Amino acid sequence: VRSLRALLRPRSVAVVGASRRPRTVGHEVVRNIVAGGFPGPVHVVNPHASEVAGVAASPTVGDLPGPVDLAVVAVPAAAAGEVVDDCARAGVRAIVVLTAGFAEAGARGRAREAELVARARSAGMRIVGPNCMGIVNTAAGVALNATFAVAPPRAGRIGVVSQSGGLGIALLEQASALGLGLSTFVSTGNKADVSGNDLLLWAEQDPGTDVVALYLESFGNPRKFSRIARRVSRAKPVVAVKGGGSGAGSRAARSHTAAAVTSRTHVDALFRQAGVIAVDGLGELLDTVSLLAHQPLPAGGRLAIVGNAGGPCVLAADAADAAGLTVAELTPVTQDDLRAILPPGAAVAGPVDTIASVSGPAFEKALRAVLADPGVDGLLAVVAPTPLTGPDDLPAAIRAAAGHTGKPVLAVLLGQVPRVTTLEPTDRAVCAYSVPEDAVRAFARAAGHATWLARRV
Amino acid sequence: VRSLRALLRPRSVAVVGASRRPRTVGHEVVRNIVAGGFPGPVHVVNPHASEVAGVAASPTVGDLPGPVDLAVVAVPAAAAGEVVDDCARAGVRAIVVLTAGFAEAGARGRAREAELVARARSAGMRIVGPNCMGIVNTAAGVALNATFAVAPPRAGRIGVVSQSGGLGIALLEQASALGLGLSTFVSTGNKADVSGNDLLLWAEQDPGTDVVALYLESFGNPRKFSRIARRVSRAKPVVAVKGGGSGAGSRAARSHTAAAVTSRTHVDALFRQAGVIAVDGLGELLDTVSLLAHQPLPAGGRLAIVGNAGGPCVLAADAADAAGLTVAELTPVTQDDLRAILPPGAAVAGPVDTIASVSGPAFEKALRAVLADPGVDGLLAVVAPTPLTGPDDLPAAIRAAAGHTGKPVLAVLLGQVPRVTTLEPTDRAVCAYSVPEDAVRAFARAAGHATWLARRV
Amino acid sequence: AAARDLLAGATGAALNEVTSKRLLAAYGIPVAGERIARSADEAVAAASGYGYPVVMKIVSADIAHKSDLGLVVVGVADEAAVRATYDHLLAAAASAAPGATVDGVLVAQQVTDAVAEVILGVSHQHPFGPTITYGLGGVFTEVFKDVSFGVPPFDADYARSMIEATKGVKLLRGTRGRHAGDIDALVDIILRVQALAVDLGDQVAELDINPILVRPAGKGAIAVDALVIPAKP
Amino acid sequence: AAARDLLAGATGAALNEVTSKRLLAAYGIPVAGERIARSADEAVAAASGYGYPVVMKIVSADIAHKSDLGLVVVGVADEAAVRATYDHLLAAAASAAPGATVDGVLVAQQVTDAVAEVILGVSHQHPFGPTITYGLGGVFTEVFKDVSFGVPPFDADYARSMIEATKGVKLLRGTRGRHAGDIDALVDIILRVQALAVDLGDQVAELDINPILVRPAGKGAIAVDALVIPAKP
Ligand SMILES: CC(C)(COP(=O)(O)OP(=O)(O)OC[C@H]1O[C@@H](n2cnc3c(N)ncnc32)[C@H](O)[C@@H]1OP(=O)(O)O)[C@@H](O)C(=O)NCCC(=O)NCCS
Ligand SMILES: CC(C)(COP(=O)(O)OP(=O)(O)OC[C@H]1O[C@@H](n2cnc3c(N)ncnc32)[C@H](O)[C@@H]1OP(=O)(O)O)[C@@H](O)C(=O)NCCC(=O)NCCS
Ligand SMILES: [Ca+2]
Ligand SMILES: [Ca+2]
Repeated sequence: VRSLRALLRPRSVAVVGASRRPRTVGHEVVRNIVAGGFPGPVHVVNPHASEVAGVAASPTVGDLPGPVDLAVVAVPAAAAGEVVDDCARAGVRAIVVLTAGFAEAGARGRAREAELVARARSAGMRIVGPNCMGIVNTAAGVALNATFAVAPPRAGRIGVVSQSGGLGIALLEQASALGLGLSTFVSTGNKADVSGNDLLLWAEQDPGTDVVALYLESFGNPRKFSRIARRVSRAKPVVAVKGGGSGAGSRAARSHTAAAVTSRTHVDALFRQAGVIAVDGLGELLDTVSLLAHQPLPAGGRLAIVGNAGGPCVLAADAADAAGLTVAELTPVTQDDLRAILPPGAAVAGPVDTIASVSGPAFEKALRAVLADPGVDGLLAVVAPTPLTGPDDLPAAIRAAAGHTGKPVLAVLLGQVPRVTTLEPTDRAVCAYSVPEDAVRAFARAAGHATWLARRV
Repeated sequence: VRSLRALLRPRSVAVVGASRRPRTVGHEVVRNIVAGGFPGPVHVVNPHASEVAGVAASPTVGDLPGPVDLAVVAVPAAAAGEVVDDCARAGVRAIVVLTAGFAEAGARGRAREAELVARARSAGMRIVGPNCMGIVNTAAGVALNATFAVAPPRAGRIGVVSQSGGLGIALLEQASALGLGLSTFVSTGNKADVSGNDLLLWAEQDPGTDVVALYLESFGNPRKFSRIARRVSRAKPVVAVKGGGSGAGSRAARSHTAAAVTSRTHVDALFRQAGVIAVDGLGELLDTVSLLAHQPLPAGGRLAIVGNAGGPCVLAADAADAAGLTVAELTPVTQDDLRAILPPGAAVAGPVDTIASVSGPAFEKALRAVLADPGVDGLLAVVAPTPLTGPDDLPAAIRAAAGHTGKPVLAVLLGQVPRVTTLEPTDRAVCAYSVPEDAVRAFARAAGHATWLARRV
Repeated sequence: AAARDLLAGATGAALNEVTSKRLLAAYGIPVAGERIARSADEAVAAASGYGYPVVMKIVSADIAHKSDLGLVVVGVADEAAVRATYDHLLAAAASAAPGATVDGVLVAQQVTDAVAEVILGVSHQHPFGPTITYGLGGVFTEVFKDVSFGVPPFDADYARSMIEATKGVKLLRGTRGRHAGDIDALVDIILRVQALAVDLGDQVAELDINPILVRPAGKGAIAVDALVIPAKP
Repeated sequence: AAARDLLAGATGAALNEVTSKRLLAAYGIPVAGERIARSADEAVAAASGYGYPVVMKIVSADIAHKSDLGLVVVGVADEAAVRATYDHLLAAAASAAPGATVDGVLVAQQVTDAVAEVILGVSHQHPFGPTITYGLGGVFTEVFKDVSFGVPPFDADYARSMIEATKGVKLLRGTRGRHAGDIDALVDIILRVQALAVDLGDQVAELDINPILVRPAGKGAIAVDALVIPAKP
């Protein structure tokens, strides 16, 4: 982990192969590093340019004016080996290789990759990639966006590790679009040196990371992964979407990275053993990671459902049932409280239907009463927008009620455009989903993880 | 069906019980009717007001200046019976009762509801509701939004029928937020008179409706539903999300409408027999209905996947496998074509990975080649935003390729905020999803329906 | 009409196995043959009607645990064996239970090539009316609830989709080392059960055919046991 | 060490049933007892060691289809029955297959209260190393692929979750009219199989225990048949 410091907390960065042409990998990385506000020196290496994207260029790494912790390499594959040697001589401490054309591209590429790693190892440099899309660390004082992604990352508490660059882009873009914040992001590409395991260990000790999102297409050493993931899972939830599970999927995985085929069932077993939360797709990954990043784990699977409209509560209850959760039935005391709080016509037993004419303050009181019920492990508040309440009355009530409990609170705002976002820009925010089933499924994942943790204590 | 004309294509409308107070049901309905641009006369009945929301008010229905096709009733429950009589005397032809407090509220309400229906029937008036949120018809020349929903509906080709008012709101809001257009919307409430069956028959003959979205919590007469739904399904796909399937869900359904409990397995059987496309939640309903409204049905389940990034294609292939689809393997001819079109390093066999450096024109050519392959029933184009192409280069290529085929085309735009939307504001638009699994699942529903149809011919 | 007579003639709460099977037969549902023989000749006649092998067992209300006492013999393979077994069973019964009244020897058709056992049921659930339940026999239905439903009226395609909707359909499809079952025959039986359910309507409160033995493709399927509960008049 | 000797002594491609079960026993996995008796006394000694009832069958390489010839008797209930059956089997073999060499009579422990049959396997798949496969026996594993996996090292909780991860766990949980199975005993066996797999590592190419009979809760579970394929040296 110490050896990853130069990679994830560099004091200076150089982009080698920074092209003068916009819309190229090397050019956009420079722009992102500068636009991201990296506080240390940023250098550029390009033998044919004096300046790239406003940054002064040197012809070789050896010509750079100051010491370089991290070199981001975007030269053609044939030139990469020599660049690594240059870096070694110049005292560079870590390298990210964006260039493709290595192990994923046949025997010749494999040889080239092996050589690359050998050269870096002999100089004590760690390598991320090759065939990757870069790294991000949003930590205060680091502010490094060494990727060629389009969307700027938001700071937050989710650590992302993706073997696929394309999926990395998708995650960065979605997180940014949904307003979810990341702590670190690493596209591991061919994992010639730095692997998912290394990054799990980094996440474990990184105070800025609360939850890890993982996309893997292959395992180098499954037993080692299992051991490490199990340890990290006890400290911080690890959520993984595994690619290449189907025949067709692994055909695809094989052709685009150098991943060995691993059977879905084995991987499922491995994840389950290690306490890794395995999800079925990108949407569920986002839903689950958001929840885990912002809300506490529930003590169990009894989910209370409260809403201002009956039908959506029915759908939430159905989804809870399908996900193996229990829809909390409230104690007689809580039901009495609710009857006193809510307008006549409200249903107070199972899913609580406050009916649409409920006021914001009554909604908040009802949520608090439900959260105080000892039979409730978590709360799902479902809001259908109606003209009877102001647009923020009920969301505000949810935010307020969530501030007074140690139990997780989730919102469904029907009519919300993003699939999941947060009700406020704080670390401990309520996650708001656009449809009940997504919220319920995320809660079920959290409850399942809590059970796994409880068993291990 | 003819008897529903006054309801769904009225020439004049009156709101009875239109309150002067904003943020009340009666008031907001008036505002929506006016804001929606209803072309005929709009009247208001309120004994205490001369004007409501800019519309002149009369003290009773009998005092209205002109003939009224449709009366929307929002008076307190106790007054509703008398209002219905007034309507009958004044020659009103159809009524929507928004008021709650009928069969869903115990024995007394049941009696009140029976009386309401008896009075309307004896005068030959159809009733929607009570305990509903109104009706919409976006057809040119009708432009009626007689609901108290917050979001204005967009015109389109999806007919919505919802037994739950809250779910109706959710659907209206989501459709409007996602830019999906509706033809008609009816909240059936307690279904005292007009039922889901009636509205299926309406949708069948309505030239403006291409697909029906259904939310049911109970069946009056399952056999009749089955017969009608089967007939309608042959002409237009019917997509249903059934509420109250779980124990907890039906507890909720019972308390908020007057729905009889019906067991999930029976309902599943009924839907399957009738060719109704049963989906698992609100999200899947939106995903599926969008696809069916905008794209043709596939001839089978062989889905081709083409993307500019490997990882997301792997996830799409996994999702296809899980949904029982076949990821199309392309013929050698198509593969040769693709090799000629795409940059070196592209994968051309199963899921096609064009790699990120593909140009817009090459992407379009590749999509066209894949669509021309006889082993392909539909196409999923997956786009991860990268700086290497302009933001609209690949979406534009997808739109263009979709214009030259009779096969359905779906897009996944990773980083898109809405879960599903359309790539252009036309009836025959490509639907774009934010994550691969949602798109794949929608395609699987469409393919399943095509199989059902083929068997019946 | 014959079917209605069978129902009308019901004395107890349920029709016995024999009458229940006659009800099924009235709707063309194949049922396993069985006959009580009171002589070796009668036993041979019955057996050659069904085809070999057959099952033979002592009929006696006085003797329990017939299998344990060796009073049930399966796989009786030819005429000579039927005769020998007939004599053997009477002798064995006499020695095992000297005082027992013996009513004869039951000769029953033996299905030796069943690929799977399935069950079909008819029940009534408001508001759906008569409903056909299909599932694989034994633990599949009892423990795993791997069943599917049909609400009449439905067609042959739907009857087939009922079979395909259960996970157990894999057992009927055949795999390495396993024959595929006669799904067509099963579809036909489901449709006949539907006809029975619709025809007799509320007169039949419940019908349970358990099991139906599904033989290899082309060889049919056959109901082995059935129970009919008529509705209270 | 004993286990390694058993493996080293393997002459053919696979260890035979008896040696395979001795390998299991070396890891404390309960195996069903069986012994070849060459006299009625030996048969009685074996049977009373296992507890009644027992299964008895002729041991002869020359006779096929022993069941059909009545040369397998199940449910032999007490000492007298063991003696009678021993004599009967020898006589029956002599009359059914006059020239056959008879090596004795196998006496095997009979589990009469099995709630379910399960199987456990060990295989090697790159890059995962030895992997434990668990599933219910018969069609559940073969046709429905209702199995779960464990990649060592795992703990008792995980072994339990392997059982719970299969749909078939419902059979072990007990329902109306069905006993719950001894899941604790099964967890213990899974852990012992893991120990075996890790301990013998690549020396065992494949191990199949099929079936393990799971008895009611508190009564244990017992391996009835096993097959070990040693790795090629
Ligand atoms: C790395 C890569 C982008 C280079 O692209 P290219 O067009 O072949 O490279 P170029 O020859 O234009 O070189 C890039 C720049 O580096 C410069 N350069 C070349 N060799 C150099 C060297 N040894 N040192 C420094 N700069 C060098 C070039 O002059 C050029 O800059 P310019 O455009 O201003 O002249 C390409 O090889 C590649 O790997 N693409 C795929 C990237 C990818 O998708 N990665 C995985 C994502 S998941
Ligand atoms: C219909 C409902 C909104 C009425 O609300 P209310 O506050 O009890 O009704 P009010 O007494 O304020 O009457 C409403 C208006 O109708 C007027 N009104 C009363 N009786 C009337 C009559 N016979 N004719 C015409 N107008 C009448 C009132 O004067 C009032 O207008 P004002 O506010 O300008 O004075 C209420 O009874 C109800 O059913 N709410 C639930 C609605 C709902 O959620 N439906 C299902 C959605 S899924
Ligand atoms: Ca409602
Ligand atoms: Ca990639």
